[in-house]
Amino acid sequence: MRSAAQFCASAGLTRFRIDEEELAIDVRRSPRPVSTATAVAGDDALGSAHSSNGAATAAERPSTVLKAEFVGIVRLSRPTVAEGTVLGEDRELAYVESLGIRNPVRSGGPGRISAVYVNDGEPVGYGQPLFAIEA
Amino acid sequence: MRSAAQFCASAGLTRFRIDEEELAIDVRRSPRPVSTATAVAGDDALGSAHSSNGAATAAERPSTVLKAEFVGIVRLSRPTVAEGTVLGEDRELAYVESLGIRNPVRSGGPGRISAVYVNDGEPVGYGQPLFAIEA
Amino acid sequence: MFQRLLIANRGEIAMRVNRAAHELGIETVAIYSEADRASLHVRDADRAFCVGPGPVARSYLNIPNIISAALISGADAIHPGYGFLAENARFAEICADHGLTFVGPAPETIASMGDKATAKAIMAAAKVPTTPGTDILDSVTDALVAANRLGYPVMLKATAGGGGKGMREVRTPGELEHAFATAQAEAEANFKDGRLYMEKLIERPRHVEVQVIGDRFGNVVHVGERDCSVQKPSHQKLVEEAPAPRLDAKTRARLHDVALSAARAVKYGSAGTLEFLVSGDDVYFMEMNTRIQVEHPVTEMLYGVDLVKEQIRVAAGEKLSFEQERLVPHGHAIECRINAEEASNHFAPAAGTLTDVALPGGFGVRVDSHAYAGLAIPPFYDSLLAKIVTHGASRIEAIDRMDAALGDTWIAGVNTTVGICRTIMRDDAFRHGGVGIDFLPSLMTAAATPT
Amino acid sequence: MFQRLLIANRGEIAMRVNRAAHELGIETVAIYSEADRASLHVRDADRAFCVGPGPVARSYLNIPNIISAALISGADAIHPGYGFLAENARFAEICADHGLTFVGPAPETIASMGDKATAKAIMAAAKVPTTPGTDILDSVTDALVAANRLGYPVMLKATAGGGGKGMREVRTPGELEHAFATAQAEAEANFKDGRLYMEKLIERPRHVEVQVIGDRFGNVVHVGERDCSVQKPSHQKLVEEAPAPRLDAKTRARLHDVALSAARAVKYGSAGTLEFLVSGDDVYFMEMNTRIQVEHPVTEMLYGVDLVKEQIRVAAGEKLSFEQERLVPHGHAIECRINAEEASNHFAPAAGTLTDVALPGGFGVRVDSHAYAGLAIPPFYDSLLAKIVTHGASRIEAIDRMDAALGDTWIAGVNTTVGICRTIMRDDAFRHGGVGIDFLPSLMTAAATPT
Repeated sequence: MRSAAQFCASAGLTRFRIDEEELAIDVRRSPRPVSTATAVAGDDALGSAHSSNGAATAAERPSTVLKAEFVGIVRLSRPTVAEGTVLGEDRELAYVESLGIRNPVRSGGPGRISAVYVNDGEPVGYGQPLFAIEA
Repeated sequence: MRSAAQFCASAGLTRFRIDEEELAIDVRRSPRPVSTATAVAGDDALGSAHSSNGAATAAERPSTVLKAEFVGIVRLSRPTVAEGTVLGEDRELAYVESLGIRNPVRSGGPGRISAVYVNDGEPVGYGQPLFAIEA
Repeated sequence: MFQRLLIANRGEIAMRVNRAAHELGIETVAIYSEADRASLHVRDADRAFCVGPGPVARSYLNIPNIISAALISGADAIHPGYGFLAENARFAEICADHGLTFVGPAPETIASMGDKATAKAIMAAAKVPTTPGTDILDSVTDALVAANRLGYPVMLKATAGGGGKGMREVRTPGELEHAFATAQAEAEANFKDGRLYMEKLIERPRHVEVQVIGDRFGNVVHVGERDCSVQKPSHQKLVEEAPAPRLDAKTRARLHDVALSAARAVKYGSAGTLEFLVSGDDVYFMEMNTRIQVEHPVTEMLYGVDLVKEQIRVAAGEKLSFEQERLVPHGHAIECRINAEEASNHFAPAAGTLTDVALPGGFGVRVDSHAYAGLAIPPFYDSLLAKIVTHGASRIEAIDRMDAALGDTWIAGVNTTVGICRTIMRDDAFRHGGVGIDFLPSLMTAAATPT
Repeated sequence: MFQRLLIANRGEIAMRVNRAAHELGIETVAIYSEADRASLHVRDADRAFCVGPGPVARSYLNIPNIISAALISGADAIHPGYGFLAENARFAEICADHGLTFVGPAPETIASMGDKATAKAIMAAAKVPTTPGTDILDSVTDALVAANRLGYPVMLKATAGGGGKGMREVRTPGELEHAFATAQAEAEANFKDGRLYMEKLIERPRHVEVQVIGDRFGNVVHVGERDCSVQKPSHQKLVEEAPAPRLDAKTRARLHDVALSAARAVKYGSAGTLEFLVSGDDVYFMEMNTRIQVEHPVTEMLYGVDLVKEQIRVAAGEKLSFEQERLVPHGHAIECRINAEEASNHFAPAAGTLTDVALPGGFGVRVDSHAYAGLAIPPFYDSLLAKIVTHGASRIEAIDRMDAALGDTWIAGVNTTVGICRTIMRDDAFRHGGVGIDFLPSLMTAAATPT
């Protein structure tokens, strides 16, 4: 269990959950995973499996990265946001279509879109960054 | 050729010579190779092929390491020197017996024996440290 | 043939399947957990999707994300490897529901073979010898009656079990009540199914299994047996070899025949393995694994056939490419599992980062591995790092080749089973051949006892 | 059998010999230069001696230190590998003078085969077909007369030559004078022997060689041929395969027969190779290599025999362990040489440190390599990093397996030949089979030309 936690920390994960066998443990490095100030350089698993990530420098900025929670096709919601779009309140930015189900991606509150990482209709994997929002 | 020199420098070698084909180049990092202030941790190729060497720290001490120039059996010359032995002048400390030939190992001048790395009758490889002498 | 195959697994078996697919001209789609981002199986594939965080329940068992990855990447088939979803009948059905070919047998076959009691009943009907035993036991009282009938020692087993979980050896009536309660609790916790049955305990048997492969036209062949008697105290295999040493020709032929009958009885149309306990001339069916197994390379080296390629071919609706008569074993093959484990500490999994990796190559040596220098071993998965397989003209040559190859295996950063495997290769009883499943536990006990 | 073997080489071939020795229960002694301190061949051996600094003349060619290392470590034999001292007759004699068995043929055989003119004369006497040519040429005038007799184009060659040095192609009388002078100077510089001879140039031939092995009792067998026509513009081999594709049965049989006659003519008592040029039905003896060759694994995979183990056995005075009739090829085998080279820049050697290494494994794949992540490649030695060999039931299966295996080969830190080898595996002419030695140079020219 401790090795799991160490691995999680060293891998830079913000949250993981083990619910196998007799254990059911949920570890988080921040109480609100969606709005955690985690910077992710992009889903670069294929292209640069060995590259060190740039989390240290980017983590200074108070920006939240919204990531895909499902594997599917991302569809940007209308009106489409872009870099610089200011949101007055929580709204749906996109949804991830997975096995015919629309899984909404919401801003979680007001803010300014500082990055859009995906294009409409793009396939996305779990944890893939979709948007960055500055509070 | 440059790559050879770079390799040589990165490997911490004090001297190397290329005399193949049309080239005959002899590179030295010090004019007197025998008395070069080179510290060597021991012939550890078998035990710790991956260990980084401690040359940087040990190189500060003004000590000369006499190394085997031949593969053979080292024979300590009489009177046998030990750590602390003070030499008034150049003398033979040992010889390396190789294919029946005695290859003398001389102190190269006066000094104090600061280390004896080998035992009498021990097989030694090329470049294996035999004695350290402080001026 | 398939156009694009999603490989629903990780590590060496994902790489093994990826290679077979590429040789067949099939594009590959890997899946990976966040913990496996830097894994070689991700690099080797044409495309890869992260399907969840490290823990298996959320990634490699995450059926919706896996199916979605297959659909959005245009895959037409899914290979489950071994473990994870490989023997999950429901997953096989879901694949079919989404128009994806599951590379494995029919869901019903997986389901019936996955339930040990059902499997045993089917095999008994096909005249495959099974261990004397019972149906599901309703109570401890039932169990006591059954044990008296079978004669002690007996074994309590979980009907949904596997990997030694929910299993208890019972040597006297006095032990039965406690064993029943703990086995039931363990089965409930592990499989959400506390049902138990009982079998006569075959003492110090050998574990011998037979590889079969069939197509969807009713053709089925056996590809000989493997001896997997060298098992850890947890009953996990550590060393496997083929042919089984010191097995008389009649017993060997009987095993092959029985396995073929069994495979035909279930109209088996994929690669699979029938596991038997062998005690003297007696053979007892244990279970059928409806997947490719960890130790399949032993058979591949012995027979010179590519089982994974063939498994994909038959899943794609092709006929078996070889007939029984053309399958001829040559020499001897041995596999050692190199696990990130501390052998001297009950094979406890070892965590860490591989700092130095050099695996053996050369004549008669095959390596299947996802290890490389720099790999951080996630704590979520099984501890297999590499399979080293050697082939020799004789069994002793294969053993000596393995011993030499293990001597040229350099893995730093974690403890591994290289040392214990080397000890086994040099052990007189092992070299003599024909050891039982008690061999390795005894060896470990002897090693732990100061002399 | 020997008690202790000194291996007078480095890298993958030192590891190959080390493994064979260990399988035979022989202790091993490695030698290494200061530049190779961290090499795997040093780790794998039971004991190791540094014999000099990086440059070969002072380490791997340092005969006194090598012999001394053998004597002080109690070795009773020396295996020279390939290159370095492997075909140095004087070294073989010195070994004998010190009571050390040289694992190779008799010094006289090495000497006579090492001198191309002598070798050719011996072969001609044994009725082995040789390229029409001349004795040593005393002058340009001699050369002009000879070229007129043989007919252009012709090839000037250094009698002490090898590796393409001291060789010049001459297509017209006008080119001859300059070619003679430069070839002579090159031969003088490289071999301290400027003597030249001339041969008729066989245009676009295939390079096909035959593996032989004999013992000291006069038994000698051939182990089939290898096609090594895929050569760099420098005439260094890059891809080798067996059997030679699209070679008619009669020519193949003739090659085998001729090789056996040649080996018998020199009472050959070790592993060796006879190289031929093949042009249509014509075969011409080129030279005999009196050592194990880089590409020997191709033959080992095809025939399932361990040539290095057998070479050690016969050197120890044992009889050949197999007869000609028992040597049966199975399927097809291909080797790709993975060199630290920049293919697009005339295969210039690439220096650097390997930062990431993952070599392919799996079914039908053999790897011989001393590469590991962290290895700094010394600039003093040849650029071979790994040999990847695949076996398949058919030639196309072996090629597809190689293509897939190369796709799973990850080497970072230096440029390698993985890419060009993959291009070759996918080339139509190569896949068709039977290309000549002009194949790769043409392919490189085509690739360098913008379309």
